[in-house]
Amino acid sequence: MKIGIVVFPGTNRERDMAQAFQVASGQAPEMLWHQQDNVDGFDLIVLPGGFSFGDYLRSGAMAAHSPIMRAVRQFAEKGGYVLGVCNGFQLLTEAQMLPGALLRNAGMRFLAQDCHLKVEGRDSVFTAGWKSGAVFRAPLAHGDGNYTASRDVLDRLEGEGRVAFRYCDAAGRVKDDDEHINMNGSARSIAGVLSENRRVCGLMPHPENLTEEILGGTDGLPLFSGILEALG
Amino acid sequence: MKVRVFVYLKKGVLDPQGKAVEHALHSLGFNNASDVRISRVVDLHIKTTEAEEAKKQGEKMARALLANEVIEDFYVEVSA
Amino acid sequence: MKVRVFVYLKKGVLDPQGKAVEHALHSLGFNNASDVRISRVVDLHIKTTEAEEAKKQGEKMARALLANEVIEDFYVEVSA
Amino acid sequence: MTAASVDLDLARSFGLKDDEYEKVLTIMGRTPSLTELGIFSVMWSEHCSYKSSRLHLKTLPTKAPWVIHGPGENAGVIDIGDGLAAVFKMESHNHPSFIEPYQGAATGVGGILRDVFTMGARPIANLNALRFGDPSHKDTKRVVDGVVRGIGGYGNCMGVPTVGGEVNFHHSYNCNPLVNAMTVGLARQDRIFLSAAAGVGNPVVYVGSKTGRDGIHGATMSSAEFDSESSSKRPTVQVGDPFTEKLLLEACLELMATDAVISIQDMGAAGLTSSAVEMASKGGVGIDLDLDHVPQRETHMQAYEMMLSESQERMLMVLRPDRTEEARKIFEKWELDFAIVGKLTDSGRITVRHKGVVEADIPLGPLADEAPIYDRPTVAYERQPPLPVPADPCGIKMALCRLVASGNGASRAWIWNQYDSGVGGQTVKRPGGADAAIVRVEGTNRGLAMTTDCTPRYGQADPYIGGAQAVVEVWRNITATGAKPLAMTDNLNFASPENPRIMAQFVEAVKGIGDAGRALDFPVVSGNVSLYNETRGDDGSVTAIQPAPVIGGVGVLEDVHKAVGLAFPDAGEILLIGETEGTLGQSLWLKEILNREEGAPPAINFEAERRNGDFVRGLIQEGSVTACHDLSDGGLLLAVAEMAMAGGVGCTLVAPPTDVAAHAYWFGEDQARYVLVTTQPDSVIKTAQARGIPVHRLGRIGGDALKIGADVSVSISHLRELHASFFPRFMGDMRDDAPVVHLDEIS
Ligand SMILES: Nc1ncnc2c1ncn2[C@@H]1O[C@H](COP(=O)(O)OP(=O)(O)O)[C@@H](O)[C@H]1O
Ligand SMILES: [Mg+2]
Repeated sequence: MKIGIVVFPGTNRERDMAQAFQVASGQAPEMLWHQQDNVDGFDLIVLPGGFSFGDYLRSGAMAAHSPIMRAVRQFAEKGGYVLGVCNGFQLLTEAQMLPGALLRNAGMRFLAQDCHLKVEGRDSVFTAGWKSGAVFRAPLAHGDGNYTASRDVLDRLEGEGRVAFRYCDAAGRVKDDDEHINMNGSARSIAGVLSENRRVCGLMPHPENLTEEILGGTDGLPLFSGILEALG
Repeated sequence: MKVRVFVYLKKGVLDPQGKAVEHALHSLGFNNASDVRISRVVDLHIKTTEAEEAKKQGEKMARALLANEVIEDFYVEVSA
Repeated sequence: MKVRVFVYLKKGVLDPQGKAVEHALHSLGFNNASDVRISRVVDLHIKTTEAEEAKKQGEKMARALLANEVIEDFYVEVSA
Repeated sequence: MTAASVDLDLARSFGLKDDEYEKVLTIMGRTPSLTELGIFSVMWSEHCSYKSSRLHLKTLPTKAPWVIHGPGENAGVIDIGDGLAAVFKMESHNHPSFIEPYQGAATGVGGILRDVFTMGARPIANLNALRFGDPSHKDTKRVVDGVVRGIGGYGNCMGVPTVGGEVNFHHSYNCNPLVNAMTVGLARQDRIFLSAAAGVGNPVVYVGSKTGRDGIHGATMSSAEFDSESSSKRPTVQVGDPFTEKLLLEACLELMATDAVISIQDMGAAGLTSSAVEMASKGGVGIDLDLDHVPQRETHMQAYEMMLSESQERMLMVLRPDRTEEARKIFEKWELDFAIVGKLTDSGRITVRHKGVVEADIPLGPLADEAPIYDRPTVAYERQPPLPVPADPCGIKMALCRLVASGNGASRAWIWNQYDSGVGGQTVKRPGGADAAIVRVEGTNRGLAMTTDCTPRYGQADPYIGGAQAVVEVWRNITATGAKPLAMTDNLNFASPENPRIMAQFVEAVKGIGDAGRALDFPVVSGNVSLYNETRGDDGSVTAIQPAPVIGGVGVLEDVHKAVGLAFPDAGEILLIGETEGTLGQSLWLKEILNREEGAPPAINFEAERRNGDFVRGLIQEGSVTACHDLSDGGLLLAVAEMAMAGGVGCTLVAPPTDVAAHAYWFGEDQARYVLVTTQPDSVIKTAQARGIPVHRLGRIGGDALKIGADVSVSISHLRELHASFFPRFMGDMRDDAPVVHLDEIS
């Protein structure tokens, strides 16, 4: 399986992402520079975390116009798999490959602490590593993670089982207006969403940083093992 | 020409910054302030002498990059 | 009254955002754009019918919270 | 800018003393130009010349078999095995952080990162040591907010995890906070880059951001005390651009993987001047600069302005002439400015041209050799006598609750929850997890342990102890994780050296650091001095800060899996290592409970430190310890409470011995002590006794409360609530409807 990780100026979690896939598969993904305009031959394209173009203007806004994004869009239109984490998620919304947008955290501070996520998405390789309804821990590291979309879009996402992950507490309880659970204030506690064909997924937290016991746990590993198993 | 692009959140989109600023203003004793909204202004020069042209260019830039039309609206002002 | 506070970087102060946006505009083909500066606008309501009073309040708020006068300047506009 | 005429008055306004200006005239043999005067004034500023501290810094121990480069380079370099090196240093950005806390702290982080990656190292961790004014002072909240956002804003964007640090509040920092930032980087030992220029004729290359009029005279500002006019110095504030720095980091590392770079130096304080002068002087060559080629952000910049600008995110390099095009391509790929701005010469001079005019022409030898150096007078420092144990006004339980809820004892989670501590994917112990942070060395089984420490209360009472204690606490923090402490960096924050009492503080503190370093084989490999940390009031009175000789340390674990944290596991026996006398002088208990800062601080015994520390590290390495915490601020009971809160599990402690007052036993701050948890208490005690190490059974883990015999019981959840409440409440993040925990409610 061929995995490409896109590096934009300012991307900073590409090594974390590569390490997580390496732990899960024993195989290192390939790094792709943003000026590249072709992603043929890959099975999965990953847009990792960081501050592409400094996150100036809006998070992910400038990266959404990098040459490689045209290729990634075509790749997705042809049914390719795309995962965006944190800045990658912001970028996928800016590129309108996923619905909605990510606003400033409700508390106006950068959030760098662990959250819990409930796995809700159905029929997707990105949630295949967990049982539906499973709860896992993941680190947050963002200033703009407050998911928003129109009511129609939110209803549709929910109706179609396209909310991949939702913020919850350790016991799996979801409470939209509890700042200790839904820390960034996201609409309906949404932490990750799927595209219509379920092959593009964006999420704010960082499962890639919890894939080894020595680093604090392996809660994030099912994301990677699930993808690898599903895509062979 | 000088072009100024105002980019502001659409009506109905929650403005977390505005909310936080309003809260802070109240705690500073400015209790008569309300409806705080925060927007972005991008000022730039466009190499043309035609106001019409400058405005059109500004709008193009806004659509392409400066505004995220999912959540934001914009308008463009031109001056010499 | 409606009060609008413009907050912008003082002349000479580095504007990393403006710099990055200018760069991005160029790579999108807008080569005739230059001198990009990004500023903030705070819109709010002040419960008073006196324009003078509203402006004074707006300036107070800017000084207390909305602008960082070490690196930023501001001005206030009032409308009904 | 109008051409000011150069004379003594102007020299004074540039911060030069009269006799220093005399020296300039002698060296030049004529009246210097404005640009030349600017160059002298910044090179001879306290910040660049270390004129008050140099004599004393020379006495510090700097050598050990594992030291590759000691002080004198951009950062210290030590051997950590496997052909790898740790590169680290600490630096202050105190004055700018009061004027503009966000940008002051952010550019401080940017500066120390450049010091480390200039040497060819990829930064793998940031730490920060912060001192703020009293929480009740009007500026404190503003400064805390801005500094924390600034540190996070820069480090998070760079993708360098912020893994540790320390925070204190004290009124002496009301208008002069301390922001000390430390970066640790990783490099291959055979790929370390230095700043000494070489090769007459070789091109001098400028890379990074463009030059603007930022921070002109920042180096002299950071050496000048604050007064009520400091607001007039405001235009010198620099704005950081972490995005550009990230590009600069990647571009430099990419270039350094080729063999194009002969030498490289970041442009920090005093910008182009100090980088050009230092590279050339160290290499014993001359340097010609042509400012027409310097990338400029603003129009009509003068030579003087370009030479003194402190615009951030810039570097100066000497390249092999045949590799400049290759280098240019790399910087173009990263969309950074790249310009050949001069060449090396054999003139022994720095020559600066602008628009065809020679704006400066100074002999480098005298500029460096005749830099002023002062042996400033000191007075005998009056030490405080030991404090007789004061009466206990409130009992053990109340005191514990008040300490965990106090600004200096509270959880710092509110701060570190704004710092990305996991980016990079190597963080093994995050803030709050252990006495030192642990970061795995990518691609190996090794780990680096790192921490910063200082207890200014001690240094105020006895500067020698202040210096020595900071070192031993850092050494203990590293030891308590199981790592072997290797070397330290220091950041010496003091008030005006022109005051003999302050100078005495400085000299004594340096002695203390030196003695501790020698006793523990813990050399100083880099450091920074920040003087004139004082505030002049409107009435002319001067408030000096409590001296803060902050120490940062790095240690190594050959097997990172052996590292232990401080959280209580679910079960185990708790042991205390070290001697307890019950010293309450200058303790946190005395400050927070009685609001007194009196008496002699705890004595330091290097031999006991070493013996107890080596013993504890050995136990951790052999796997018989499941948690460990060194004792410092707040003493034994606060340490145990921290372990219990971190683990979310209680314990029952045995009653204290009867020959010490209970509050002195629980809250005294005697040094060289550790609390550890073990599943094999009998064998640990036996070995300890055989080696003459003081060891005591302290109690047992279990339950959901911290209990002392049958007398004291406080639930862990209550302690956690108190511990967590200070910062959110102080900083106003708590929701209006959040339950406010009142101390009076404690029954
Ligand atoms: N400014 C800071 N930034 C990041 N972490 C911090 C900061 N201040 C304190 N910490 C972390 O909080 C924990 C407790 O700090 P402190 O009480 O100073 O430790 P110690 O008891 O070892 O002196 C440590 O893990 C430390 O690294
Ligand atoms: Mg400490």
